Amino acid sequence: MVFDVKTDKFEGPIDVLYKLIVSHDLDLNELSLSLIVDEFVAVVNKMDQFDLERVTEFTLIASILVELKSRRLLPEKESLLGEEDLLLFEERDLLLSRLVDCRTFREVSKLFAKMMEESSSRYGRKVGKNEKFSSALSDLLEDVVPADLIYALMKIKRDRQPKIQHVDLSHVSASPRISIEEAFASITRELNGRQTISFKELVKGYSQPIDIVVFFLATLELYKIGIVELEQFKTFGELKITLNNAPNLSFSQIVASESIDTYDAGS
Amino acid sequence: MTDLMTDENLISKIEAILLVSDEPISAKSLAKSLTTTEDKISTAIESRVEFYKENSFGFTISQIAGGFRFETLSELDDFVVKFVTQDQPSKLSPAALETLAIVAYRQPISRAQISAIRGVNADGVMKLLIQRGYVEEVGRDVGIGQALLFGTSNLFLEKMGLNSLDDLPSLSDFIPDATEVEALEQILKPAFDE
Amino acid sequence: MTDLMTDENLISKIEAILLVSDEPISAKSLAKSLTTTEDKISTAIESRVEFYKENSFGFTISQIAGGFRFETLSELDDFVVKFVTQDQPSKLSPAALETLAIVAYRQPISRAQISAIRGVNADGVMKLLIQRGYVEEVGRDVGIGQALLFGTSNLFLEKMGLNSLDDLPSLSDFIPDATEVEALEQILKPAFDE
Repeated sequence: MVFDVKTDKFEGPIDVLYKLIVSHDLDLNELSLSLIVDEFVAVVNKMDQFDLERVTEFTLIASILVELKSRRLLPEKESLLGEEDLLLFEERDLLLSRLVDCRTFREVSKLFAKMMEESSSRYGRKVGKNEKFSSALSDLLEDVVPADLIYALMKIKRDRQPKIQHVDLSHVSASPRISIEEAFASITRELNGRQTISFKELVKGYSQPIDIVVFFLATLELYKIGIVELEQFKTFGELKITLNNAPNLSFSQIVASESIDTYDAGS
Repeated sequence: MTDLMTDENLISKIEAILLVSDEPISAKSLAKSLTTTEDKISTAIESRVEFYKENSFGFTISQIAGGFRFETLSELDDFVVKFVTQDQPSKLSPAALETLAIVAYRQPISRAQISAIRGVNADGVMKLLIQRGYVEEVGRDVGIGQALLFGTSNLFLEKMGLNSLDDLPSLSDFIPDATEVEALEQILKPAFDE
Repeated sequence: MTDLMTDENLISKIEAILLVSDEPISAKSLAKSLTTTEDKISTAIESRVEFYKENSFGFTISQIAGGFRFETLSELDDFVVKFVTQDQPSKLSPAALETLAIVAYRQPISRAQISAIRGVNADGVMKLLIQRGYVEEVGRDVGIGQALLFGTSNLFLEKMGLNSLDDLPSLSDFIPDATEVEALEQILKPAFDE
């Protein structure tokens, strides 16, 4: 089989695919996918540690091969310019350009290795200033005390810590002041008075995050069933809620007419 | 005569400065220190380098990473090597070199874009390249998410023996030739060719 | 004629060696490396120094601490001082302070290990700390690559008002929480040694 996994450096699935196609004159009709899969399973079994990344790479190549082969085996279609075919064209072009990219940078990297090797034997002067000139420089430790070193270490630790250390669960234990039903009623009431309201205005009287979440879910639900339109002009910008067809409906009417997922916000 | 004197003084000052420098010094920085023009700096160095060569000096002044530095002649490497106390970093893996090549030619580029080209997650390799100092953050994407963008550093140029990024060979020299691309295309679109 | 040729070759080799050596090299050591006699070394250097002088070079080879090294001409001190002090920081940057702290608490340590702890290349700041004499080479790693290892200097102790490294404050003096201390110590252990 063309797939010599042990000697392969395995730099990336696209790379391996490229090698398969080019260096082995891959003929998809001749290629037995089951052999590749067998080999793949054998390699996985031999792994000391289960290497998720490598396994995923194999799976990706195998699936690309399966797709290519199945396309070839399927009977030809009558029309060549169906929407599906155009999609296939596009997909193929993308794959082709990735293969070309991969091959290009692979070649460049060989040159990089050579250039680095060559310039590693160029010896530049790295000696720097002698004592005569270093004494002309200011004393950088003048204001530094040993405690500063500890603070510096603590700063490294802070910087290295993931930003969120533990998930804040306080909002879960807090019980919402209103239910989704009440939020619906509140939104429809507000919108009956005028056509448009901003989300911010809507939740003006509520400070607990859970209440705002309840309002948000209610808003999304109204959007989903087409009662309101939502507009947000930029990320994290103001969310504008506009009534669609001005129905004077209560929540129970809405529930009765449409199937609505209700959220049990209390638990 | 006066001109000659001035030039001689200039080159001797340049020599003194380069001797105490442990990294390449740009013509701009030399010109600023010696209150002259970059052109005069370059001319002075060029003619002195010629003189070193004529008189079989063991070193020269070369241009690398955008600056000038004293360098030993490569013919003398064998004699020099045991006196050099610099760390020789270990060689980069093929994966790291490929990633470095992508960053070099596509900079500024985000981690996600690199991963898309290589087809595998590039985070580990990028971490190594950043630690080595070959790659550094150069800004943030203006789009959604404001991804960090990376580019190559001056140290990269120095390690590659290049004076500037313009000296990188053209990428088009490395693109597979037409017949190869065609062969690829054949395999990818059999269903449509018949 | 042959003699002259040999001498020229000899002095160029000497020049190359002195250019990359960061401490004075004795005539004995040069003679051994270049398989010649100490006399020939001294004669070659003397005549070359004469040549430097005649051609207004900015440097010379002087004898110090029993060895030879390149030095700038003292007439040019003003220019060199101006250059080395320009753009020099007057305070330790946060990056330099972090690096110094890592070296102090985790010595002996290699550049690669420091970079691994900080997540960015540490060569630049290390260069500064070494130049200023706060950090120095203390040996070489026994492992693969034999990386240079660094530690803090006597000057560092002196500037910090410490008698010995044992007087460095212990982490637990500043951080009451034992798990915090442990976490900090964990970070000082680099994730991998290159």
